[in-house]
Amino acid sequence: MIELYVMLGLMIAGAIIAIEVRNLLSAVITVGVIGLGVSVVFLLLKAPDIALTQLVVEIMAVIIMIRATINTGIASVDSGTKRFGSFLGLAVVVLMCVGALPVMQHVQRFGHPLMLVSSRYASGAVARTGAVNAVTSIVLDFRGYDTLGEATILFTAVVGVVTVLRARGRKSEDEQVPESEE
Amino acid sequence: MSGNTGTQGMSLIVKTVTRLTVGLVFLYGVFIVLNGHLSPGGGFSGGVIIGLAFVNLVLAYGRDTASKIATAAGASMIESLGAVMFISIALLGLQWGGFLQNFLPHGTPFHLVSAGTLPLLNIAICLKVGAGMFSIFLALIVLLKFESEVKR
Amino acid sequence: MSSYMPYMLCFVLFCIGIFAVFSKKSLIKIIVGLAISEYAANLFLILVGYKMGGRAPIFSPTETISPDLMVDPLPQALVLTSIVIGLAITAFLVAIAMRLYEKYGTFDVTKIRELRG
Amino acid sequence: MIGPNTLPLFVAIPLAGAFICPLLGKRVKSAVDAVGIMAVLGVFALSIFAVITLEGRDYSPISVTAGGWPAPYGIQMVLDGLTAFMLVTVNFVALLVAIYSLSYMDRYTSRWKYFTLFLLMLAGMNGVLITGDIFNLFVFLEIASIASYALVAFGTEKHELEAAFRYAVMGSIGSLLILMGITLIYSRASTLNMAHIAQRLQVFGMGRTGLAALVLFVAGFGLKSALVPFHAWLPDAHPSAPAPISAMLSGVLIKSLGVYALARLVFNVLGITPHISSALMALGALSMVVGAILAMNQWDLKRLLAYSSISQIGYIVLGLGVGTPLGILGGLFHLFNHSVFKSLLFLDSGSIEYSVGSRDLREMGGLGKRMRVTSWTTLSASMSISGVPPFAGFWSKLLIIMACIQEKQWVYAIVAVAISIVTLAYFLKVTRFAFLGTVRDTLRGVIEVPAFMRIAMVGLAMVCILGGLLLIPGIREAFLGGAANALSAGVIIPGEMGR
Repeated sequence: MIELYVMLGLMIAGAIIAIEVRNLLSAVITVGVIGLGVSVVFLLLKAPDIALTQLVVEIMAVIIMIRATINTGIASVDSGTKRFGSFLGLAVVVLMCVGALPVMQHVQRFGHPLMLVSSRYASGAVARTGAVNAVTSIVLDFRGYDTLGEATILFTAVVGVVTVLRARGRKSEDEQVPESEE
Repeated sequence: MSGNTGTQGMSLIVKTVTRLTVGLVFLYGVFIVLNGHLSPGGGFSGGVIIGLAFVNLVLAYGRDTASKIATAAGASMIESLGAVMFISIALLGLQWGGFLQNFLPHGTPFHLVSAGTLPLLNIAICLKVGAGMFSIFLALIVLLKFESEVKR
Repeated sequence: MSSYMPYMLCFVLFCIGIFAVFSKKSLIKIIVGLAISEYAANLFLILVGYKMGGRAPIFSPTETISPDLMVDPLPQALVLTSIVIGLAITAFLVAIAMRLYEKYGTFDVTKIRELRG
Repeated sequence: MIGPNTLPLFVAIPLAGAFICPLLGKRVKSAVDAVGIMAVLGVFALSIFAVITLEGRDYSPISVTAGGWPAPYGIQMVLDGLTAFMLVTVNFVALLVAIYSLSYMDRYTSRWKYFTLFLLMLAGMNGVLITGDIFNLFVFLEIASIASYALVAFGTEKHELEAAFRYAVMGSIGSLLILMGITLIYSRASTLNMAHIAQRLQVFGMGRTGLAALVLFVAGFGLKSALVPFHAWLPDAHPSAPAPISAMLSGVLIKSLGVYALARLVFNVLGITPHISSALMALGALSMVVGAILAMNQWDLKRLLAYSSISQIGYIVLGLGVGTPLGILGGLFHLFNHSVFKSLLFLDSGSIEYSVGSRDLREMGGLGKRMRVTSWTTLSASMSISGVPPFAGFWSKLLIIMACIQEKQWVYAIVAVAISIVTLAYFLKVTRFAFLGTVRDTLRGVIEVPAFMRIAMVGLAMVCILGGLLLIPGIREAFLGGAANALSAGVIIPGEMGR
């Protein structure tokens, strides 16, 4: 699985570039490249469903992020790093790495998942739900309640974005009574 | 965006390319949704592809011309329709057992009409995700109009 | 050695994202850092479910694939959900960042805090 | 009354309300209020029935799986003593806050967006409470969090947007840590159902992965419940939210998403060990001390209440951290009390802001004569939070301190008593500056708040005063006892939850 390591290495390099580059627009585009890298890695890990969803959702995320950076009048340049913030960030990262090293060795060996529950999903998918695609049968039938929650999350995000972007939050004193709806 | 107020959209080349391809993108999204239970894809990715087809339309032709076809009110209507469709299929399942019971016959595998309520749920998710994406994008565009007024 | 290397690389990606969120001043860089750590978390979930030499969990009409050759489908179903959560969070943060830019005229967190008074 | 099939209604009713609100919202203004109140009332009545039904079948859990698949394959929803207790707490406070916001939200635009997000947050919290599946808990936790981010930024003023941004960033870092924890648990137990995870971890042992997952959960849920090392977002987010929303955030959101989820995972899934309980006690005591000290010199009323929330959450985590049945009972009772009097205090600060227009204690004075109901309810809540005997807060703090003494934790017991006195000090400051003293000339025209707000405040104040009755042996088993037993029963067995 050498190509997996190559992709992961490239993505880490891309992440460092995305963080350190001065121009905000190129930072956002670099994140788009990393998203494509993640989509390719999903293909390598035999997850075509997720690769397609990741690719498409990542395009949408890049469009939204670019939308925020281009219309700012001044040349949108990064404004550096916080002194205390980078110290705190470094402390958190070192703490997590020190904690993670011994643990990662004990995680289930890569490539050998204990498939106690999901072996039945794969074998039972066609018989029980009739769907040929095991992932869709899990998403919509075995764990359909999650997908109901998922659709609600998207609905919440839409109402949240519309709420934040409305022109005026509070009514001015004079028009207390009429419900000014925009 | 060509950087100005963006109401006229992009250059002529982009407009003609969009005119040719947006139908295909939309069709591909519909294919992904309907074959969700047979091949990779499904309600989520298909819905986002359809949402992107409309976003492509708005980006290329600018917000005013595109609003003849896809308006914000239409998007929120379709989204509520998708939500009601999903909730009703879920509650209908109560009749035959559990909350999200798959009550339709499973049909024969590898056929388009199989796997009971899964294709219907896929369509409901597609409506919801596509319309949701599009209305997030439209809400962000509206702010641009608002901002240009602030600058003047 | 290679039994946990992918996990470590994925964890390094996660740490880069978290470091960026803590250390950067610009709102957009914070959103970029958060997007990177979301990609890393989803990747970690799929890495746990990979089976060496496995097949995609989809049956094909032409050839019969035995189910135990297949990759673990459950993490894929979970990642389908958490990718869309990541998009929802990114869209919400971008909306707030644009309103903050419109009100304060800058993406710089430290300037925003000073102006807030 | 509550059969297995009515369990999904706890989530379905607020969700249906949240989907109907946008359809009606633009056309009929009063319909939005009706839908909102009806949905919350329905869920509150359902939770009362849940407690009664559970009490009838002496606390054996009711469970149902979505989609009819057996437990480890489908998602299981479980109603046991602790869930019913939390459901009543959450939905009671939500009902009164909804009544309060009927007239408070006249000052804000687009009312239907407020009620849609309010119902979505309630649906998320109820979803977290009734689920028996850790990834499903993550999904509903995310719904409630995104809805609360949007509600904090509801007024779209400068400081609210900045506070909402920081809250959203810290909240999503917490969610990512929780997701990493779930991944580690899945790699170890290869199932997502809480009961089956508990069983496998008993058989295979926690191992390093389980321990790492526990640390990630403590960090992630600690971020959601603003325990001290992770509390940076709370003092900005709560004061800048509209008053009913900061009442919901401080009252129930940080408890159901943070403390409940942490307690459920630590006690019922991963199993409590001496190390974990001493860590929780240390975190709780640290939160108590830091929260109280920072609250001392605050002049903005809502920031003072936000810091005191951090301190009181420390009490709850200390109570649960002791681990003995008495400690758990004290912790849960304090959780209920804190939900009631902290949301009441935030509603009072909202009423003061509604009529006086400012939140700064130095600009108030002598409101006692002008705003009679608000001053009496604030007084009762302040007495209850600082542990003055007849009020409810005293009993819960007493239980926690007795549990600490029983376990020979002298240091924590002394700290708990000292912090209780400090709490009394800064709440006396609030009453003295806000309600006593001479009426300022600028405040001549101050009038009492509209009817709906008064009803909500009086309702909460009644529970503040009568809360002590919950400990009487007759009533205790029904409400608090069931919850404490559910937690102190330790690691759950699939058979018992599978019924």
